[in-house]
Amino acid sequence: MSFLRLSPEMQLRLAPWAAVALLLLIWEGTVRALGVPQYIFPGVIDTADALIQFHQPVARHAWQTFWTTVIGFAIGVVVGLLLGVIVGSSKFMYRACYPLLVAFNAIPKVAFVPILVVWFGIGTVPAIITAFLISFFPIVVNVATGLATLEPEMEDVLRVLGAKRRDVLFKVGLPRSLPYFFASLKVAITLAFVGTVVSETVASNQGIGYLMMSAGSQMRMPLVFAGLVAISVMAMVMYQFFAWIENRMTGWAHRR
Amino acid sequence: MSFLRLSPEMQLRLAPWAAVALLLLIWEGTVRALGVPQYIFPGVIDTADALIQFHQPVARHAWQTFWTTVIGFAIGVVVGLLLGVIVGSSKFMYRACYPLLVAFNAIPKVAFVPILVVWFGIGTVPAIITAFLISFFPIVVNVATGLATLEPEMEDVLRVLGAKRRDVLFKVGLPRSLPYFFASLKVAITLAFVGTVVSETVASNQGIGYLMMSAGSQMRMPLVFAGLVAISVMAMVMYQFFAWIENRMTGWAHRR
Amino acid sequence: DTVDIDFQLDWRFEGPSAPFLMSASRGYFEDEGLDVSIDSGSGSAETINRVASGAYDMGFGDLNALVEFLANNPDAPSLSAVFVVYDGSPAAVFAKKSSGIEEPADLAGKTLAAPSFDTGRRAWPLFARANDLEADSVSWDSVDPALREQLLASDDVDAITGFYFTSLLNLESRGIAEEDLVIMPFPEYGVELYGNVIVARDSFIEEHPEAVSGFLRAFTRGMAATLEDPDGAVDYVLERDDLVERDMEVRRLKLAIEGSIDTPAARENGLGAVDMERLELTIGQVADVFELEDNVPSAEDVFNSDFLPDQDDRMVFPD
Amino acid sequence: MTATATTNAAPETGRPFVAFDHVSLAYDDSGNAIEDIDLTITEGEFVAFVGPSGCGKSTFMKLCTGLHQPTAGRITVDGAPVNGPLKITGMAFQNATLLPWRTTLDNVMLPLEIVQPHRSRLRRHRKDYVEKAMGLLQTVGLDGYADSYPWQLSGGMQQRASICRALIHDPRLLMLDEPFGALDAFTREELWSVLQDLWRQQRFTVVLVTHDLREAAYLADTIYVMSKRPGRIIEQRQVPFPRPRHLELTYTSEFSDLVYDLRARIGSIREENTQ
Amino acid sequence: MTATATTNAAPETGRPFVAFDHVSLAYDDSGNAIEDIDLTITEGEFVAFVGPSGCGKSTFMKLCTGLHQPTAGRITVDGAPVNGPLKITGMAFQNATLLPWRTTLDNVMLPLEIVQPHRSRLRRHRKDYVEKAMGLLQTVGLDGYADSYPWQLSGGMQQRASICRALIHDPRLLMLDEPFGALDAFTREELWSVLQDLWRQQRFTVVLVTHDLREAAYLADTIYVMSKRPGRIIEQRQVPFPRPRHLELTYTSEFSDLVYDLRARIGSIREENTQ
Ligand SMILES: Nc1ncnc2c1ncn2[C@@H]1O[C@H](COP(=O)(O)OP(=O)(O)OP(=O)(O)O)[C@@H](O)[C@H]1O
Ligand SMILES: Nc1ncnc2c1ncn2[C@@H]1O[C@H](COP(=O)(O)OP(=O)(O)OP(=O)(O)O)[C@@H](O)[C@H]1O
Ligand SMILES: Cc1ncc(C[n+]2csc(CCO)c2C)c(N)n1
Ligand SMILES: [Mg+2]
Ligand SMILES: [Mg+2]
Repeated sequence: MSFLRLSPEMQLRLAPWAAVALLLLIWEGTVRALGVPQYIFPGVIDTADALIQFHQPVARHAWQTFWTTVIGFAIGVVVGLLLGVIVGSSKFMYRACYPLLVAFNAIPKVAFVPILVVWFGIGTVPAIITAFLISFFPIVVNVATGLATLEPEMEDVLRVLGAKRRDVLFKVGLPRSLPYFFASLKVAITLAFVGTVVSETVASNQGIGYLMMSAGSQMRMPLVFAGLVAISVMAMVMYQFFAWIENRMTGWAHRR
Repeated sequence: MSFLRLSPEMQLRLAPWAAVALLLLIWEGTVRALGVPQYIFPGVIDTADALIQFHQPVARHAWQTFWTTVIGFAIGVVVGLLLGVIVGSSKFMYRACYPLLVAFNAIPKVAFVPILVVWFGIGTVPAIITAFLISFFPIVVNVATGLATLEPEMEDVLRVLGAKRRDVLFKVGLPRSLPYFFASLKVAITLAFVGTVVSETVASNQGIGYLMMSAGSQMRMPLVFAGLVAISVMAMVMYQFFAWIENRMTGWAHRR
Repeated sequence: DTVDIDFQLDWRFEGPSAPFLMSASRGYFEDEGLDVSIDSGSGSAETINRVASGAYDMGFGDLNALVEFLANNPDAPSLSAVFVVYDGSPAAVFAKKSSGIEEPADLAGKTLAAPSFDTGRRAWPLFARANDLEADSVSWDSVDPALREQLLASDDVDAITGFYFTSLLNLESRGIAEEDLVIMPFPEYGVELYGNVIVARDSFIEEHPEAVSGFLRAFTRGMAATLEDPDGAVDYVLERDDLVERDMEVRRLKLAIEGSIDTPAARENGLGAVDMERLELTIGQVADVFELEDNVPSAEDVFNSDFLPDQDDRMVFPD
Repeated sequence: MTATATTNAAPETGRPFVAFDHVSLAYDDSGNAIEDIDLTITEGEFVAFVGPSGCGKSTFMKLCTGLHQPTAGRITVDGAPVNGPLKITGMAFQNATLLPWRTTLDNVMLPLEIVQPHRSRLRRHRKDYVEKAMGLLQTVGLDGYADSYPWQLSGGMQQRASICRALIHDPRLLMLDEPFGALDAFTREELWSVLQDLWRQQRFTVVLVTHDLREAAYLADTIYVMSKRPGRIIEQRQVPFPRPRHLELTYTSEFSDLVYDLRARIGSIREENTQ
Repeated sequence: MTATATTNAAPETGRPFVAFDHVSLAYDDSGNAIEDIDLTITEGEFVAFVGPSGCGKSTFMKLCTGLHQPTAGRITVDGAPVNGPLKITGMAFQNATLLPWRTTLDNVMLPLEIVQPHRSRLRRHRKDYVEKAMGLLQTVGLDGYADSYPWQLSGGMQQRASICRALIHDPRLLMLDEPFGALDAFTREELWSVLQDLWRQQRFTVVLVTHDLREAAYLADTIYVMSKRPGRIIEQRQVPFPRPRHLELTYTSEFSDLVYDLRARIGSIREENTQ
């Protein structure tokens, strides 16, 4: 109740924390109310216990997962942008590539991990590649859509100056698509984490994926959930980082 | 070469087929050139062999996966739209919900399947739920971005008539976001397939996920790849279906 | 000059991987002029693929999967088993006493849960045949390895198959005590399959035969020390993975030793050796139930005993 | 002059409809966009706003319709304070802002999907409404473009469609922000007559922003002149010509005098300001 | 009349710069938007186009700059056939189309990032260019809004910024599509002078679309009158007034006569058409 008495600005600032608090409350509440046993779905307190007790290994594995993800994601962004530009700029490429991209992305990327292991051994490289493979598609889709739906009037502003396709792309196409590019980053970063973790569960000696698998095979669900929480927290950190950049770069589009 | 001599219209029509053919060529070529063994990465011909030999079970399992995916995806679309509207319409909800949504989606959904199996038993229901859980987020993100970046001028057209928020949403907000909504469907449908298949690999006695797991345990990689091809084909079919709807509904945005 | 060996375990760093990790940590491999790097694995069958494909030089994997691989891929780069670790298959059937199941015959008409790649499930026809049961008199639920114990605990299925030392511990952590369970280990119920073995790629064997011998000598030392002091051996597991629970891994290791390593046959012939007759027999059984048609390998194709340490050195079991 | 003024019935008979009470608005910390606006528009009055570019005319329109809230002062429309968008307005925006996913006809019919009582009647009486919309489109010369999309129309055609959209639902308060700016002289004068006729029939209240003093003088009962930013009302001028007015009026010397007078007045204010 | 015409140097000295050779364009199967346009604009000439709304003036502009390709006929600019957008044009579009992610200043400076030689020089000489842009903004009264975003500007302010963007890179061909449509009379007349001065200094070729006959008469050497859709050139009128022209000119009877004449001519064509 006292939350409602705060200034709207303060409310906005506290919003994410309040939401997290609420979620934790609901989580613990449900678990208790339904009497879900710890080895199926541990509550907040059990998970927090595990997190505190194992904070050192969890932090170490999280760090590994974090960097793996960031690298895979970075490659995904670059490739996604490139493919998005290719697919979005030419009707022919749009028709040719889109079905294939959809087909490729409907395949669970876990299926590729064993193949990657053969070529790169277990560990960081397959995880990076998996994170990349899983995360580039949303970026392609939004960049391509942004470019394909660019208003011809805006393009004309540059074309009338004799601008080359590249100029049109960089001065109008991409800036115009920026809000949706950032939107796709939000999806892509979550997928990159999923990719890394999945790869780590199949082929790694470290990382949160390994931790979860290791804890899982010992039936230590609170520790598994501690791993999940670690992923979530890292994803939120990345989100805040992108939100910050987005805020600076696409303020013009969010002008309410 | 003779492809280039076709009319541009014909080229566009043939584009996806040409691309698929090219991909198959590259696939088989690479496998042969590098001498990749069949038990790691079978070539096109091995896969086609398996597909032909086992077309009946593959078709049966594919059908199961298809319907499971479609249902989970449909729920994902509805929930994604709703959440997108909620997140995109209010700055407070945007701030409160977004980090949580990102956090939730960074968690590999496989982790939830065992819990779902405990509650709903083995089979279709966990797969539907997994498909839903994995697929709604891209829709949320794009709908929310569409609504949050709606030009106030467009909104004013309705607000000046005394329109309620709902009217503004249905008459301007959603139509305006439609191209990106369709973009997100392309990502969402691929994820829905991944969700179903992953859930089926964890706990199911049918579906492509089961087939792949079963074939994998017998070291029959061509059959595993036949399963992957089946998923891809289904995803492409769904894509064509959406592309058709999209074409009818968002022609105004793709006017080049 | 040392020889580098990339070694693939069957699974996570758990109690049963203690002898490998101990040999590495204590420098037994170094003493043999080897630089061994040990990676965790994702299944004892997957190990075969990874060694065959060249991602690893040697590994710890399932002998029956090796047979299947050799039969299915006659043209692939070959690999051989060089040392038997699990003389008996760790596969077992678990049921709750409360379900009224007491012996294999009671399983008829029941539902069992196991991953489709589970050794117990794949070798089920052998178990059934040995116990006068129709193989297809049971139905199966295909589930993730970690899920089957849950389904048994919540009575969603009547029984499960799984590795003895894994499923028992998993069931215990779900509050089901050993005495509430009916456990039918495959070796005790007439299934003579071997379990996990050390495998090496043939091209590696050709290039570095002395390295393979060295590896097995060092491993035997490690195994001897492990059998001597299982509690201490688990230290080396904790060294690699500080997340594992000590007590649980000690128990797991002891169960593995008890059930699959320290068997009468192993005590008699020494650790690591294979009985060619039994191997021939089980290859036939595997070919039968796995429906391998052509190219079924001979016992010599599967097991290469050239690198076993001297038998005296392999008589490591404490009294 | 006073004699003719009495035949100009509107301002006298109307009751106060729009009232600005010392209203200011600042968009941001760059200072007031409009300042201390204090005026009353009676019901059925036709007022015109003129003023230099950027003086706050569009801002005034947005305040009037409740799209923005003033930072100081109070606005009442039809007796009630304005807290949010009104439901009785039709507005043609300065840039046409037609919805690109709707055809011209559907754009024109948009208000019918929102405003009561048309909203509830639209389903059943669709044909009548389409007829009405087509009629409006015809008066502005857009029959034949009903099924075109906005981007297939020229600038002036878009503007005309936007005027139709403002009129379709018989609003009680019609806000026109430079509705004829992109039209040639002839089309423009034709639409003057159309607008005057409609107004005389229905007697809604009209607020017209224009840069064309002749337009203001020809159409309005009252002309308000705004100063440069921050926009204030610096002149309020009653237009004495009787209704109905005809295009010949614009060639009379009284008309030219009024226009010239206004022009001079604005010019002199400019001079003062720039000094 | 002929005496004054000789002092109007531009058309006589220039060589053909823009040539339309029986050009038509059909956007779709709804028929030609413009039809059989056949004209020559000489280098340094200032031409104005007038015509009813929707007649194809903007279409003409797009053909001229190479944004569209004609469906019939041939266009040459500066001797070369137009196959795609030209690199020598500055254009102010009918709706300002400023890029919303750029401030006013950055919008104005956009052509410098594209067009040579400015493009290569921009990095090193940024300060000079910013000064130039600020100078232009000042002449149109937008100093003080350099760092504002387009949506913070009024309609007329956006239009003025768009004019600056068309001028910044000293184009050889300046296309202005109703550049002063959203401006009040005074600002508009001020900008007439600014434009005329610039033109007299740099002698670029100007194509101006306008609805204001006075504007056309005051600024142009040649006025083309277009018919209703499908747009054809139905009248070409030389404007005889000597340069520089001053605002007083607009009060002379010759000027009024020309405007009146044009008006009557257009009116009569309309009559014919509607019959
Ligand atoms: N959204 C906004 N944010 C900040 N400032 C604004 C905004 N809209 C308008 N302004 C400023 O308010 C002032 C008045 O703008 P307004 O649009 O009302 O002018 P106007 O009289 O309609 O001009 P014009 O005749 O050119 O359309 C201008 O100085 C403009 O820069
Ligand atoms: N992209 C387009 N697709 C189809 N038709 C178009 C398109 N653009 C313009 N037209 C049509 O071409 C004709 C001429 O349009 P244009 O924009 O050139 O007119 P204009 O003379 O500039 O009119 P205005 O003075 O109203 O701006 C119009 O009938 C219009 O409907
Ligand atoms: C792909 C695959 N995944 C898991 C297992 C199960 N498993 C293998 S070894 C072991 C115990 C480790 O000491 C367990 C639980 C398997 N067989 N194959
Ligand atoms: Mg305005
Ligand atoms: Mg135009």
